[in-house]
Amino acid sequence: MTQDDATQIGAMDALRVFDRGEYDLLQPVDIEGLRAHNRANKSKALVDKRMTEKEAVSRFFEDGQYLGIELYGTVRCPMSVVREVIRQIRDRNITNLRICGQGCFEQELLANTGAIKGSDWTYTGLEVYGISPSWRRAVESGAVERVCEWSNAAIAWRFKAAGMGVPFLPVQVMQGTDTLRCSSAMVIENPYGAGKVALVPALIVDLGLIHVSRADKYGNCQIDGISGFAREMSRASKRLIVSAEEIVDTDVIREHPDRTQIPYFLVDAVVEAPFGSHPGEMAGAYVRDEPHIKSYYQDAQDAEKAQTYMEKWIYAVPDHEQYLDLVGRDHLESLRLGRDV
Amino acid sequence: MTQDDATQIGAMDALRVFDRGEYDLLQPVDIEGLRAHNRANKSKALVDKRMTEKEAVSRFFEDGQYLGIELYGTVRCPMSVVREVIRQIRDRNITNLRICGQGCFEQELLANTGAIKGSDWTYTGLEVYGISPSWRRAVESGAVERVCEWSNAAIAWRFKAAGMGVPFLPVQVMQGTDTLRCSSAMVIENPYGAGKVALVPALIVDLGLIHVSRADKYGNCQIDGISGFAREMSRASKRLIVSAEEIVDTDVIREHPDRTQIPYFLVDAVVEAPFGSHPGEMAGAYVRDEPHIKSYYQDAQDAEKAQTYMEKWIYAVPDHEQYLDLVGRDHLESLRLGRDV
Amino acid sequence: MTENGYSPNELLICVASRLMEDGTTAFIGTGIPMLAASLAQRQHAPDLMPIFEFGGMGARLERLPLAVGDMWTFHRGLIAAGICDAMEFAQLGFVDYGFLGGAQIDAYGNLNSTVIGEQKHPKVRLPGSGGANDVGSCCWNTIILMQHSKRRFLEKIDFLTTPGYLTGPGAREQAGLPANTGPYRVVTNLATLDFHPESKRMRLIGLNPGVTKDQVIEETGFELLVADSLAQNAPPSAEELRLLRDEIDKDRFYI
Amino acid sequence: MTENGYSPNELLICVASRLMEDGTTAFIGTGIPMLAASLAQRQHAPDLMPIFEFGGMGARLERLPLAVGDMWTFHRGLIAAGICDAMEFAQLGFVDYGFLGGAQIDAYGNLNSTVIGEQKHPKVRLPGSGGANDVGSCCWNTIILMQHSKRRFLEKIDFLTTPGYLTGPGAREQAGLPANTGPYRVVTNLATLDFHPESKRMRLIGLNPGVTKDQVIEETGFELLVADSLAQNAPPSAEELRLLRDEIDKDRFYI
Repeated sequence: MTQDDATQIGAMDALRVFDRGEYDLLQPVDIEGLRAHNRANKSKALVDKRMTEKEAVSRFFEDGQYLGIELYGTVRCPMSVVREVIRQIRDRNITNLRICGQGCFEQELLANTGAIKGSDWTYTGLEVYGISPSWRRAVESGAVERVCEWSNAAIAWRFKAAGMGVPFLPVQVMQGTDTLRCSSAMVIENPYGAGKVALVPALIVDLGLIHVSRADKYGNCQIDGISGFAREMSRASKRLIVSAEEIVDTDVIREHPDRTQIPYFLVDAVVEAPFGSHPGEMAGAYVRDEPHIKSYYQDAQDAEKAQTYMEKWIYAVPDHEQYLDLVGRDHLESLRLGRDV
Repeated sequence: MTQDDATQIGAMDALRVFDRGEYDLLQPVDIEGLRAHNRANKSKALVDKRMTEKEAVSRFFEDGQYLGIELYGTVRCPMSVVREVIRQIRDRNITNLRICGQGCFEQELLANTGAIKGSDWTYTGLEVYGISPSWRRAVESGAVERVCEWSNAAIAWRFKAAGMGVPFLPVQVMQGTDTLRCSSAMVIENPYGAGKVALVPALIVDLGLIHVSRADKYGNCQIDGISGFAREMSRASKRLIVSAEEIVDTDVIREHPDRTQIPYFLVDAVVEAPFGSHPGEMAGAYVRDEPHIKSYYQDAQDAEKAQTYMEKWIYAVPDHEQYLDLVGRDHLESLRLGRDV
Repeated sequence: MTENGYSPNELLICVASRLMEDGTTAFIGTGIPMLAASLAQRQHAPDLMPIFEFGGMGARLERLPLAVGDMWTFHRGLIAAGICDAMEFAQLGFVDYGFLGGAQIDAYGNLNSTVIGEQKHPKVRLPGSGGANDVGSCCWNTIILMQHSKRRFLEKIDFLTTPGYLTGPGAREQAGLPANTGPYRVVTNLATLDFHPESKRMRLIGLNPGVTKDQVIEETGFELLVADSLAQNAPPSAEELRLLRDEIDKDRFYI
Repeated sequence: MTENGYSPNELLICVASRLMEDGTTAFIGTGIPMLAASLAQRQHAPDLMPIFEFGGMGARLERLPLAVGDMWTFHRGLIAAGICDAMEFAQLGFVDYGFLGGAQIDAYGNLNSTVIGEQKHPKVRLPGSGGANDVGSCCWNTIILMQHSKRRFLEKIDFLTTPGYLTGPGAREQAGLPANTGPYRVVTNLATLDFHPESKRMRLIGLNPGVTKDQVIEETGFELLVADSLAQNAPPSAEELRLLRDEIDKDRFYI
């Protein structure tokens, strides 16, 4: 491409579309709707949003929703809120959810409910332990009726698009593959140069769940360590429940406003959840509970045993406090990081 | 738009273009070229990149370049590097530069050189003091031959596009205005919903200049306070000179990797420049030198007096150390922030 | 200072300040909006959330910023991010109000801050859009602050930098701008104005102390709609003046 | 452990580790690449810069991560950002190497990690692309780690998750992928392979200790090119084994 070619924008009246994923969107891209929703429902006043997992999930979780859960089930994941969601799926007879399949342990537990009917899938597995057994059963049996394929980056950029308030982002990935064919991405001519570029549609989440290091009562959040896709998904969520290891005074936020990753006006509920990521880890706070995770993985090879886990660790436990009791306070303390890390 | 409309991606073979800015790009959008440049020229090894302003500018500044300077001339701006650029414009007889016109005091000084031939303009002014007098003269006289119009956000998103490695970003701004007509943005049909969406082209900078709070010798940078457009422009720069108030040991970076805003592999030169933003301010460190700025503004109403300023504060001063001597060490100390701020 | 004991700028700041609601977000630009926001925080709107385009949000405006990126724009703020963050929050519909100025305005609230004369051969080159086009495109309501004169309130502006209602009802949406956005008020040294809900043309709704309707019409270069009843804008109160002079702009940058 | 005093995984880790160059960036996924990178940092490549897809970059791999987002992926790292940052650096051409695995591979290095059978009616649902498609699309060179068997090295894979050279020379560029990228090496429990510069088909270039050319051909389900001379991969050294067993994977997650 010469400089002349590149600096001339020819008199096109259309941009060619070269390729197009064959799958329909699992969730509509309605940016005007998102703007209107944010205007009507997200207060810019400083409102105390502290509540329990039960109250937050009762208020903001509904049948028919598209869910997003950050990060991975074993790493800074809002597990105490996920467990409450699972209890309410049963108690409220919820049957028709869609979800973004960038997940791990938390998605495995959700698969056991049978309520997931569609997934924008990128990776659902148990990392070192391999394939996610309950998801595998749910998909192979047809219980999950629609599965669209994406890459990890594509899903993150889809959140990013929604969080920027735009209907899509151009990307360099997915072209030429069945991953694109089984998605709703497209490939168009590059309007500002040679070649082609792929577009991925914005992904707006009906209910987002994020676990953070600390938050104030209004929902201003700080995250220690990697931010995963928290920034992007928080901005892409019509409703957002944040759980935090610790609730801090707003002065802590105002002392270092450059560390706020999620500002209060994005947040609908703030749940105080120490060890909220258990059995996963929390950077700067505690390591993952490896025996717990490993034991689940062994159980989950058998559908019935997976349900036994669900019964013991979720359904039979009314709230996070009692979950922590069940895990054992001494055991939890043993997971805390020393000062040297 | 009904859900049915939104989830169906019809069998289009093209996306309509509704509107198109009439101005050619000042800088080509060549993402493949940027990738190739980064591969060939940006080392991923840990290389000591410390050097003086003079050495950095000698090595990486060339005639014909497109420049980008962060943030505003009175706020965290690499003024010591800008002054060296101005000296070398004169010494090396540089005559043909293009620049992104999101600036203030630093751009005003550059306008006095007569070397700026093109500008992607969004705001060039002196804030509370109003219109930028030397820029005004340079544009009204035709010395700046090409001026394209953009909004502040559009320019920032153009950096962001380049910094993401994509040729454009969709945006909600500029539509319906002469700002769009005098740009190279375009308006296309929304491929994932109703309505239209504007596209702004990536803006790749030949040489970027950024001032940061602290950096290690390899170029890992931390910025206190707002990040302006440092993240975006650092990733969009083919060559990047960073100046820092302070050079710190890499252990300081490794202690809090979540505070690194610019990683080392983006950086070509690291210049230690205490009070590097003078006469502008530096968050957490010192306030702006209001009498200095005000006095320049009064002088600059007259082209000759503007040159007198240039002579005294730039051309006659060989380096940043001697500039600081000229400003006066006691005076500089008086600008430092107290502990209470 | 006029014979009334306050300057026209002081009145403009007070009228703008009273439009700022507690618990709302507002894009604040350099100058009068900063003073108005600081005054509002000290009076009726302690939780007015100022958003500055380079990334500072939710600051306590205890000291007057001199630039939209300076350290007082995020002093004791709730988030100090970057320009993209601020502008993307606006695209997401999180910014209630935006304050704008300009060299020229037309009956639909379209603004020129780019150039007098032709863009390619300017008579006067102005500072340019800056964040104005963004604020005017994405905020739910924009409030325009202007000096009121025939030279500035024009039938046709030289350059359309920032969208008002463009050519009238539906034109913003037709151009691709977000729905239900646009100019909300114009505050001048003479009067306050809104936009007629149907025609989207500027309409006089309130007069500053001592100003007559005819004076406003005289200083407006296009046919001005006039509301059936006109409000009378109160002069600055003693407390407003004290705050402005003794606390907010002690160094007299603006007042 | 085999009769040789080391396990096939230990050999695979060592061969992969030796491909990791000092002062380069490499996307590291869960499992063997983590051990190989940790080994490389302790041996010949102290400044190997691991990039983990959820945002950790430049970590000192003193402890073994168990997930691509866990705290050891940014322990004493140079930047701990987010997934978009990591992936955008790859789009910008800053990532030299990427390590990939998969359930199936074809002669052009295309990988399947999505499904055995049809995507809509899977026989076995696999974990999916994850970051694999991104790494395979944007890194300059990908290195594929696989168990070598006829069931995995196929003429036609069930699903093309991650692009290798697609249908052959020029196909990546034609599809819109970045130029001059693609698979660089395949490292298996039997051999090392590259891709012929013209045909872009997989080619045997090195044999693991005790493995014959015929054995590799036998375990490959497509017609395999064979280089004129074949390298012999060295077995793990005593020091490599000591580091792996006593320091890197003390808890025996992988070896």
